[in-house]
Amino acid sequence: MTVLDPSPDFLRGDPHPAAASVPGWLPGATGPRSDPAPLLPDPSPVRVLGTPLLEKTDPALLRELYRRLVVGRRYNQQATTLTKQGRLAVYPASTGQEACQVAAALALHEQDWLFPSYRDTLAVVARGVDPLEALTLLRGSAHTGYDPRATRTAPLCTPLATQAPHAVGLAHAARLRGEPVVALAMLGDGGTSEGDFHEALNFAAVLHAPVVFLVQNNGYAISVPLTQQSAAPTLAHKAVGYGIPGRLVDGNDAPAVHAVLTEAMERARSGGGPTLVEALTYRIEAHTNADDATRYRQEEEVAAWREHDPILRMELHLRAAGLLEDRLVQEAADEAEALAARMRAEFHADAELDPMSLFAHVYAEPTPQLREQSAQLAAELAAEAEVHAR
Amino acid sequence: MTVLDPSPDFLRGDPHPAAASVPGWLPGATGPRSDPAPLLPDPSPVRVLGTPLLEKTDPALLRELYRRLVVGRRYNQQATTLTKQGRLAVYPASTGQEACQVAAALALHEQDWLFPSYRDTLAVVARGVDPLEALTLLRGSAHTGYDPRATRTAPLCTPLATQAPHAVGLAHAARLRGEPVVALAMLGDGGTSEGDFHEALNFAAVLHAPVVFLVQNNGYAISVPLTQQSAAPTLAHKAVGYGIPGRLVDGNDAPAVHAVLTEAMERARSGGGPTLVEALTYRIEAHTNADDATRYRQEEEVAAWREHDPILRMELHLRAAGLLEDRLVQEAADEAEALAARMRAEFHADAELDPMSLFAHVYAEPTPQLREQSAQLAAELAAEAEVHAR
Amino acid sequence: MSTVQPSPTPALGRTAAPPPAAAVRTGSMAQALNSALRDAMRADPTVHVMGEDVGTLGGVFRITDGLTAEFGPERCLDTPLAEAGILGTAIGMAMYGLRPVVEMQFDAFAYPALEQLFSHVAKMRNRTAGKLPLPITVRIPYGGGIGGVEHHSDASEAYYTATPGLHVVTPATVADAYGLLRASIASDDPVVFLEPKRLYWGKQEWDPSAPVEPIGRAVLRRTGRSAVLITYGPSLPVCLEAAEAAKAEGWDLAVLDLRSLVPFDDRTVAEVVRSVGRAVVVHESTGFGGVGAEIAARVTERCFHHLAAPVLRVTGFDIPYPPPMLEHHHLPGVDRILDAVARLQWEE
Amino acid sequence: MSTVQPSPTPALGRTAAPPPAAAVRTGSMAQALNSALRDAMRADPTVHVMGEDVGTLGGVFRITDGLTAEFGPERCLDTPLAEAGILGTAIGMAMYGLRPVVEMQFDAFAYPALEQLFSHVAKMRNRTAGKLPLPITVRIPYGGGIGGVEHHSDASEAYYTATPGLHVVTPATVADAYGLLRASIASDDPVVFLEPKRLYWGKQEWDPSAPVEPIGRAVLRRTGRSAVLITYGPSLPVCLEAAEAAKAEGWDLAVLDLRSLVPFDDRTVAEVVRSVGRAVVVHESTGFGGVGAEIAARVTERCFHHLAAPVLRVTGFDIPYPPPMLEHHHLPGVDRILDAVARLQWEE
Ligand SMILES: Cc1ncc(C[n+]2csc(CCOP(=O)(O)OP(=O)(O)O)c2C)c(N)n1
Ligand SMILES: Cc1ncc(C[n+]2csc(CCOP(=O)(O)OP(=O)(O)O)c2C)c(N)n1
Ligand SMILES: [Mg+2]
Ligand SMILES: [Mg+2]
Repeated sequence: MTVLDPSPDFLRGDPHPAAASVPGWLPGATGPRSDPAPLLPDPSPVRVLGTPLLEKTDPALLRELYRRLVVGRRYNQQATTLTKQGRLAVYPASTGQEACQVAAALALHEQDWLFPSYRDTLAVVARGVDPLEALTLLRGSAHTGYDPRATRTAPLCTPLATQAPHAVGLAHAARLRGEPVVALAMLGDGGTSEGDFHEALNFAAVLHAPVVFLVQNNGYAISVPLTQQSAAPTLAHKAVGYGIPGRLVDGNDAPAVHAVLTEAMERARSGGGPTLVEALTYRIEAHTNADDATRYRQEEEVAAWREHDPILRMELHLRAAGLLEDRLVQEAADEAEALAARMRAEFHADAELDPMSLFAHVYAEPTPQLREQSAQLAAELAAEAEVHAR
Repeated sequence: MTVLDPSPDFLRGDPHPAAASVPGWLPGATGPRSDPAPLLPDPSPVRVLGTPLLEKTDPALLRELYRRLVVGRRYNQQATTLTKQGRLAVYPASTGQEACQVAAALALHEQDWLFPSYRDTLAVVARGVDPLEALTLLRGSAHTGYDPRATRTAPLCTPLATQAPHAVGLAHAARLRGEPVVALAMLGDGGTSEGDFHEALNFAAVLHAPVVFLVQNNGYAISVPLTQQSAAPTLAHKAVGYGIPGRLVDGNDAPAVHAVLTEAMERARSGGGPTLVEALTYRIEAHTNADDATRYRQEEEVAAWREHDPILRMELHLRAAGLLEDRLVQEAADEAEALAARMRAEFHADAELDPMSLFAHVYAEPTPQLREQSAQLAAELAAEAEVHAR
Repeated sequence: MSTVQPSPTPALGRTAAPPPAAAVRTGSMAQALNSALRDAMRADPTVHVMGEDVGTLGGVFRITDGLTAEFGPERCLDTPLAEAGILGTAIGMAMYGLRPVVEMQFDAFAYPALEQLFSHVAKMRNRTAGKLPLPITVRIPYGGGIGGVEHHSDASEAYYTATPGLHVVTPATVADAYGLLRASIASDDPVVFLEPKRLYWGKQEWDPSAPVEPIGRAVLRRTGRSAVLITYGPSLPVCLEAAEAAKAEGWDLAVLDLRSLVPFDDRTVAEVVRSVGRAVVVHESTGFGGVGAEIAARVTERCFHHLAAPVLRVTGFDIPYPPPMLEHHHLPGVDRILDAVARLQWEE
Repeated sequence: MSTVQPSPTPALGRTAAPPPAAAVRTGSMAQALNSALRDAMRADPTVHVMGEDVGTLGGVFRITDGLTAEFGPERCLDTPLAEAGILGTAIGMAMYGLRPVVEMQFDAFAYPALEQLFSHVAKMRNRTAGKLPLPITVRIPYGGGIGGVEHHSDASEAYYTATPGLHVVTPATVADAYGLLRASIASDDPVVFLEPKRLYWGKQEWDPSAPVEPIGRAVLRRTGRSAVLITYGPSLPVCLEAAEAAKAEGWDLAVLDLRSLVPFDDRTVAEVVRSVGRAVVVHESTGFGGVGAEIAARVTERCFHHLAAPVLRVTGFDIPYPPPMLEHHHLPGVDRILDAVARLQWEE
C-alpha cells in the first residue's frame, strides 16, 4: 500500500507554500491535488479468521486476544449485572464489540494515547487501567477514576466525537516534540455525524498528525440505524474527503482489527499521517441498561449477529488451527471469574466520598467565591452531623 | 451519469427499515452499501469554453452570461470604490469569481432558493434582488435589505457554513410539500472545514433533500491557502463520504459552471438528491477592502489567474465563435455603467435610519423589558433633539 | 411564485387553542408534554418534531412516544446525530413555513447547536426586519437530580436568557407543561423550552382543557406574608417543601413560580416582593452569572425601598455538575433555603 | 513512558516573570498584546499560538504580527477554519504539556467552539481530580464600536462568566493588556481573555517591566465620593469620560475597573461601594442576564445597608447587535450613564 504524503510544506519550513505547488488549484488545472485511489477503502472488510492470513498471524497474539476477549465478555456481563443491582448508575456495554475493544488496546504501544468514548471502558481496561478505576464514571462516584497522564488514557468521553480533536492535538504536540507517540480515537457510527468528527479528521490530515480514528460501526446510535445516519458507501469512504486513507475491517474479527490498526498506527508513527478505520460490528445489548432495544430492532437481526460473535469465531478458528489449548480456555475463564469477583466485592460496598472534594479541582486554586461556598457546605455538613449525632 | 438513489426507506413509509436491507452492514458483509464510483468527481474540471461543448451551448445563454459578467464586474468595482469613499462599511469583492456568481444565479428557477455567503452579493443581485437592497448589510445601514421570502434569497450569511443546513432544511420542507423547489447553498473553500458543512451534507444525503452545494474554491480563506485548509485530492471528493455525487468545474468558465449546476439542480428537482460542486476560481482582490493580500500571496500568482479571467475568456471564446456582436458589448457596457451610476447616486446620500427600529423586530411583540428600553431610547433621543434645537 | 407563508397562529402572550374536550386527569409531566406535542401536531400540520431518537424510540425520556406511529416519520423525524445540523435544518424548515419542534437529548448536548441558536435562531427575525420569523421550539431536558453521569445534568438556562431574541420558558407543573408547550409551539418566535428532567415522572391532577396563564406571566403558587421564594422549573417543589417546613420556624413564605424567564414578569414579581419585603431567589444551576443574579438585580432595582433585607440567592455551587453520588450536596435543598431565609435580617 | 508534564509556572494570582528590561513606552493595546505573546513565547517554549490567519497575516487585528516570522509556523499556527477543531486540538496539545493560546477571530465566531469550551476546557481539571489541568488561553476580541457588520460586534462575556471552571479576564488599559495576558498564559487554568476591540488602537504610556495587579484584583481608576461606576473592558474609557462630565453636575464619581470577572474581586468592590453608598454598573453588552446582573446582585448582597439607592445598570439594550450606522444608539454613552447617576436618589 502506498500512502500519499499530504503533509503541508509548512511543517517543513516555508510558512505559506506557493499556491503554484498545488497542481489541482491552478488556472488550467487538469487533475486532483493528490491521487485519491490509495485513500479509498477496499469495500470488502479485512478479515483474518477463516482466511489464509490467520496462518501468518503470531499465535501468541491470537492467544492473547482470545484470553482478553473472554475476560472482556465477562467484564461486560458483570458490569451489566451490577447495574441491575443498582451498583452502577449506568453501563453502556460493549458486548459483541469486544474484538474492537481488545484489539484496539493491544495495538497501542505504551507511550501511545487512547481516547475512548463512554462505550469503551473495556478498551480502557484492556489497556491496563484498573477495572474499578475505569468504572467510577458509570458507578457515579467520580467523573474519572484513573490518572489520564499516568495511563496515557483520556477520560471516557460522553459528548459525541468531542474527543477526536483532542486526539489530534495530542498527536500533533507529540510529533512536534519528536516523540513517537500515536493517538487512537475511538468513536461510534453515530459520532461520525457530528461536526467535531469532521473537524478532527481535517485537522489531522492538514497537520499530518500521528492519529488513528477507529469508528466502531455497530449499526445503531441508540435507536437510529445506520441508514438514517449516513448514506455513504461505507463510513471509511469519508477518509478520501480529508486526503487520508480509509480502511474497512470486520470488527468481530479480533486479529483483523488488530492488524488493520497496527498497520495504521505504524504508518502514523513513521510519519505517514492519520488513518480512518471503520470496524463493522454489532451492539448485542441495548444502548445501555436503561434502554429498551426491542422498541427499534428485531430479534432476528440480533440473532444473525450473535452467530457472528467475536468470541465464538475466535474459538472456532483457533481451535481449527490447533491454537486453543484447554489450558488456555481454563486460564481465561479463571481470569474472567476473578475479575468478576473483584468487581462484585468492590462495588458491594458503598463508595466513601468526600463532599468537600467538590471544590478541590475546579481551579488550581479555589477562587474567593469557591472558598466561601466551600465554607458554606462545610457548615451545612457540620449542622447535619450535629442533627445525626443527637 | 447514473445517480445512485441513497434515499432512506423511511421517507417512503416504514420508519426503521430492517437493517438487513443494508448490504454493507451485515455479519458477513463483503461490499459497500452503495457503489462509490459514480459519486467520485472526474478529477479534470468540467470546461465548456475552448471545448467542443461550447458549440452545443445555447447562444442566448452565452450572451446572457456574458452580459451579466460584464455588469457584475462593474458592480464589484463600484462597490469597492464606495468602500474607499467610506460609503460602504466593507465589501468582500467577488472580482474574478463573477462566473460562479452569475452562473449560479442563472441556474436557479424562480421558485428556487439561494443561500449566499457574505461574498455572494453579486449572485444575489444577478438573481434579481435590487442591487442597493442587497448592499445594506455592507453599507452598514441594515442587516438584510431585501425580503428573503419574496426574493427566495436567504440573508447574506457571515458565520461560515451556517447557511448550509438552512438550505437543507428548506429543501427538505419543500420536498415534503411536493413542491419542485431546489436550494442552492454557496460557500467558500474555507467554509468546508466547519462542522456545519459536514452536518449539512450528511443531513442532505440522508434526507435526500433537493439541495446543491456550490463551493467556490478561490484558493484562500482570508490569508490561509488551500494546502493548509484541506489535504483532500479535491474538495469535490468529500461528496463520496456522504454518498452524494461530487463534481469539479472550472469556476472561471461561466457556461461550464452553469451546465454543472443546472444538471445538479435538475437532478435534485427530479428526486435525485443533493450534489456537491467544487468550482475552481480565484479571489483577485484582497479578502475585503480592509485586507492586505500582499502579506500572504505573490503577485505572480495573481497574474496567472488574471490571465484566466472569466470575462476575458468569455470574450475570447465567444468572439471566436462569432457570438459576441459589438452591439452586445455596447449594451453590456451601458448597463454596467447605468448600474454603477445608480449605486453612486444612492450611496452618495446618507442613509435615513430610525433608531427606534432597533426594538421593532426582536420579537413579534416586544417584551415588557423591550418596551421600557424603547421608551428610554425615545427619551434620550428627545433630550438630544432638544439640545440640538437650542 | 410559491413561497409558503407561515400559517396564522395566535401571537405570543395568548395561549393556543385548547385541545379536544378532555376532563381532569392524573398524569406526569412527561405525559403532558407528550399530549401537548400530539395535540399540536393534530391541530396544525406544519408542526414537525425532530431530533435524536424521537421517532421509533419515542425519545430517551419518551416525550415523543407514539408520534411517529400516528404522524409518520416525516412529521416526527429521527435525525442524524448532529445538533447543529438538527437546529440548522429546522431553521431552513421554518423559513419555508413549517413549525419545527426540536428535541435536544440532554442540556449539555445542545451546546453544539449554540452557534445556530445564537447567530441565527435568536437573530433571524431581527436581521430581516421581521420578514423571516422563526417559529421554532427547542425542547431541552435540563437540570440534575436524576442520578445522571457527567454532561447529563447541566443547567444551562443562563446561556439562553442572556441571548436577546429567544423566549425562555420552563414549566414546573404538569398543567403548565402542557399549556406552556402548546403556547411555545404556537408562538411565532423561537422558544427555548426547558423541561426539568427530575419533574418528568411525578404525577399531578390536571385538566388539559383548562387554559393556563400565558407565556410571560409568573404565578404565585403559595401565598405568604414573611418573605417570598422566587423560583422556576425544577426548584418549585423544593421551594414548596421549604415553605411548608418554614412554618415550624414561624415564617409564612410565599412561593412564586416564574414559568417564563424571557419575557420576565416584572409586574407580578415586583408586586409580590413589595408586599412581603423579603425575597430569596432559588434555582439549582450555578449561581455566578446565573438567572438568579438577573432576578435579584431587577427586583432590587424595582423594590429597593420595600426591601427589609437584600434579595438573597440559593443556587447550586459554582462548580461543574458533580458525579451523581454527590449531587445532593450541590443541589439546593430545604435546609439551604431555610438558612437563606434565616439570613433575611428578621431582627431588624 | 514519556508523558510530558507541564512546565512549572507561577500559579494564578501571581503575575508571570517580567519581560526583559524595558522602559516606559507609548503604544496601543494591540501592540501590548503582541508584545505579551512574543515575550511569553520567548520565555516558555511550550507556549503555542494558533487560530485563523494568525500566521503570515498576523491576525485580522495584527495581534500575532511577526510571531510566525520569529517562532516559525509550528509555534504560531494557521489552522484550518473550524473553531471547535481549533479549541479541541488545543485541548489535546495542552494534555501533552503545551500551553496553547488560541485566537478566535471575532466573538461571534467563538460560538462553534462553545461545546469544547463548556464541556471540556472548563471541566477537564475537575473531571480528572486535578490530573489533567488545561492551561489554555482563549483570546477573544469582543464588543462593538468599530463599525463592524452583524456578527462582528457581539459581547458574549455572559456565556463565559456563567461557566464554572473558566477564568474570565478583560483588560481596559494598555498596561493591563500586557500584564493580564502574560498572567493568563502563565495560569495553569483555562482563561477566556476578552480583548475590547474598540480599545485596540488607542495609545497610552506604559512600562512593560512594571508588574500589574494580578488576575482577580479590581483596580480603582478614579477616586470619587458621590458614587462609583463599576465597569470593565471597553466601557472603562466611557466611564472615565462620564466621571469627568459629572463634575459639572456636582457629582464626584469613582471608577472601578474589574479587570477580571472570574475570579471576582468581591473585597475591593464591596469596600468601594460601602465607602460611597451608590453604584452604577456599566457594560456595553446586553443587560438581561448580563454580567452586570451578577455584579449588582452580589454588591447588594454584601453592601445592602450601605446603599442609599439600588445598584443601577447601564448596558446595551436587550437586542441583537445593531447595524453599524445605529450602534451608537445601543452602546452606553456618557449621557446614559449620567442619566443613571441622576436616578441614584440624591434627594433622599
Ligand atoms: C453531543 C452529544 N449528543 C448526544 C448525545 C447522547 N447520546 C449518547 S450515546 C448516543 C448514540 C451514539 O451512537 P454511536 O456514536 O453510534 O455510538 P454507540 O453508542 O453505538 O457506541 C447519543 C445520541 C451525546 N452523548 N453527545
Ligand atoms: C464561524 C466563522 N469563523 C470565522 C469567520 C471569519 N471569516 C470571515 S471570512 C473568512 C474566510 C473564509 O474563507 P472561504 O470560506 O474560503 O471564503 P472566501 O472568503 O474565500 O470567499 C473568515 C475566517 C466567520 N465569518 N465565521
Ligand atoms: Mg453505534
Ligand atoms: Mg476562499
